[in-house]
Amino acid sequence: MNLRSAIPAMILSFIIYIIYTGSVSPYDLITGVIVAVIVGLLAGEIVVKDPGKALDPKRLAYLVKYTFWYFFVAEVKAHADVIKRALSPKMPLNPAIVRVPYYVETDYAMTTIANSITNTPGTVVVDIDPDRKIFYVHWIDAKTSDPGEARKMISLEFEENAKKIFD
Amino acid sequence: MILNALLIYIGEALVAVGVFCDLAASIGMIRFPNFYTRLHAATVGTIGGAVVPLVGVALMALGADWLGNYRFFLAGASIVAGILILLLAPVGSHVLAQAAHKAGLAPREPIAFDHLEEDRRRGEEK
Amino acid sequence: MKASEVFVLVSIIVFIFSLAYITSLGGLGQLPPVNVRVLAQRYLELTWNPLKPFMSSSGYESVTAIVWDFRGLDTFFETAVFYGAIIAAIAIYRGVKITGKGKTIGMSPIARTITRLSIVLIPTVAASIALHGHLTPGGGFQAGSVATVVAVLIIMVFGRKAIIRKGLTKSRILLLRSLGLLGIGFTAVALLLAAIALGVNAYIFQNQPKPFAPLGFPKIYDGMILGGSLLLFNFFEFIAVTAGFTLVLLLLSLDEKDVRKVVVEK
Amino acid sequence: MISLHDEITLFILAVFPIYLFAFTLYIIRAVRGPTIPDTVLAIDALSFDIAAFLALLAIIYQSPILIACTIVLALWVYALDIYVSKYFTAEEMGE
Amino acid sequence: MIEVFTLAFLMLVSVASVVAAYLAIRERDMVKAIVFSAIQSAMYALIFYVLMAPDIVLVYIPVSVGITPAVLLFVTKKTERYDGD
Amino acid sequence: MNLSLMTAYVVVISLYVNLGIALYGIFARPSLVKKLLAITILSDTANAFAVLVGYRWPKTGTPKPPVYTNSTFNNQTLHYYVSHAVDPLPQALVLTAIVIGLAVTVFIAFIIIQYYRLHGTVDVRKARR
Repeated sequence: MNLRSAIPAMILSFIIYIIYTGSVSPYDLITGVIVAVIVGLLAGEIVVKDPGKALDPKRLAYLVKYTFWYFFVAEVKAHADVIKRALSPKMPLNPAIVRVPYYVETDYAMTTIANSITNTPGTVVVDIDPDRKIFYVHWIDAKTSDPGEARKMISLEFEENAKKIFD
Repeated sequence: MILNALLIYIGEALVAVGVFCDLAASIGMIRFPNFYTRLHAATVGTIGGAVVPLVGVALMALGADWLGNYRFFLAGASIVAGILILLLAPVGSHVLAQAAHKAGLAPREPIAFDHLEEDRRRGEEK
Repeated sequence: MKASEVFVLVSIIVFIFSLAYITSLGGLGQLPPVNVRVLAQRYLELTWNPLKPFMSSSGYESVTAIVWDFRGLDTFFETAVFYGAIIAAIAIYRGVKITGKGKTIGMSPIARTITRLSIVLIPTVAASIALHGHLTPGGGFQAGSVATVVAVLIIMVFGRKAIIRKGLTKSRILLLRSLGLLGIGFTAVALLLAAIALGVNAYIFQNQPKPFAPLGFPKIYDGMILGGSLLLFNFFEFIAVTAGFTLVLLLLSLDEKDVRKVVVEK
Repeated sequence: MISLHDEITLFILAVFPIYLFAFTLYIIRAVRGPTIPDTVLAIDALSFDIAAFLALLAIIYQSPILIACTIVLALWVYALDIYVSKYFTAEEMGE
Repeated sequence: MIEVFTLAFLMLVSVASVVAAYLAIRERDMVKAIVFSAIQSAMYALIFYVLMAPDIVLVYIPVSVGITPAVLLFVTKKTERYDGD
Repeated sequence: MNLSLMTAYVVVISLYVNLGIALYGIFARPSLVKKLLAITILSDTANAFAVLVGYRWPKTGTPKPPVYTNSTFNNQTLHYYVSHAVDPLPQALVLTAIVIGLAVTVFIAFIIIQYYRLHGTVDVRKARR
């Protein structure tokens, strides 16, 4: 068991435990520490590959900034677009599945990009080719069929942020 | 007291946004023509219609002091539920779409072009 | 529709109508009533009652108190029935080799990454539900069935062989399950053993001190409500239920041709 | 001037019919859904929305401990997605 | 007022559970039937919730929405998908 | 007839209808897996009845789950709790009934798989010959 990689998992587990129980009484703190140590030791190696990266404050700051930007800008725009399409009487649709390449290394960065794409309405990752590093994205309003253009329109900003956070 | 009122008003605004997204998503679910386009409506329903109101409920609960000490449990559990939905829902849509495309479960029309189908055919020819 | 099907349909409809008629004559009474039954009022009164220390249980939650304190023996045998069903299922698969060799296929890399992350999140939530079983809704069964989602996800997303390669073989899960059951049994008789050592009286499945039986599990310590034996029961039941469900799903996910070789040709 | 307590109650009662209408539409899609993925997708969206709705109900009933149910609903419906897609893509479920 | 809306919700949920149960029994495709039975279970869970039984909801949703469909899908995968002729 | 009574009857009637549907599934459908599905619906309906019997609507306020949530204890809070909480006994029984039901379901599932291995079908009409 790698103790260093267990520490970030322990911290995550403890935070989730305290938020879920919603109190900081001695009973919760003691049981929280016990649960966090057990879960961290069991799952640490599976979850965390590089413990130094997970505890880097600069990356966490980027993560917080990205979360705010994502919720207040990207999500709002995408929601407005899809709701307009769903409620307008003519229902303008031009769906297509396009290739969107990505250029990040780690699994977590890739998953962040994919989940960000899927969580914004209007684009859904249908399939992924990890060897050639391509997402196949179902796009509700396909403006282009060129992969480079599509990447610029769909995933460029997510990718830059994911690179800063995880790579 | 003012802080409580502020929290409750913000929470109510978020819940109202969530209700609107929910309604739009359900109408979209009925109106859109095929499975792949309905995926987008379902995304509106999960992010706008579930995560945002859960955060709103957490804020409302923090402001509602007549609920007693267990209101922190309400707030914390709804935040954790929101985080889990935010992580899990996109994966659910992704695996469903992947299975539907791979096994040909749902019709793809109308569709402008389909690069995934092209690449899959090319892979089979090789 | 054939004649037999029509006959079945008609007889079912007659049966349901007669049942509904009996019920409306007073089987269920007026719904919903204003008051609950007297027995239920007794249970509600005694769940948390410092004024009657000899009769009350040690947690806030009435359902957990009934399940593990007032009617603990029933629940113990019920857990034993569940254990028996799993043993019977294993008996069918006797002689089938369960190995972690060979390649796994699994699902897409996105699902893999998120499942890895949820290995931390979900057991934490489940442990919270188990350890607060005497304060908020929850307990051993509930937490165990929540934690099983991790086993299901690993079996489906990474493949069955991955769970074996991580060290959770069939015999180890069965051992964990037996440990949970043993823990429940030990908690049930712990006070009895202590009473024999000290030379006083005690009951089986005793939680709080009773008249003529002065021993009891800790109820409250420094302001923290510990829940006495309820906490221990919930914790061991959590382990037992999780291991039992994991074992069942592991057996169900075996490849059909491996099993067929052993079971049918025998 | 009404108290905050009454205001929250009125607000939740006002959004209640909209939620019921949306749920009805989701259930219609789930029942009609021409293919299996449609049905599963409708259950998915329905359950996540119901999770948010149950949180509101916990406030209006003034029983905060009811909230524990939402997280379970969200978790297991996700598992249903995984089962169905695994069923259609794999030869054996445990691969 | 709360009473009226609670009971309206109960009504919707119980009607939906009847529809889902009927479709689950009539459907020939077992996968569809299992998915419909999952809807029916979710609706029952909501009934339990409104009847103020959070403990039962906590154990019923994993068992009926989660594990029973998993077991039945495993059985369906190993046996036959279609029921009847 | 007041509204709450009417809705309670709607719930009760729908539960009865579900009972009938489940019995039809057990008796009339040929597939063993479908019969197992119907059995689970039947047991769920019976559990729902048990919980429905324990429900109440107090004269003032709304019903509460059977969990004591006050951190202080005196006669007043205890009386409030006893006069508002629903019946915990059916809930405790149903809790164990669900888990036993799952154990039985799993066991029947294993038997169905074994039956298919030996007979090559899960259709009771074909297997009779």
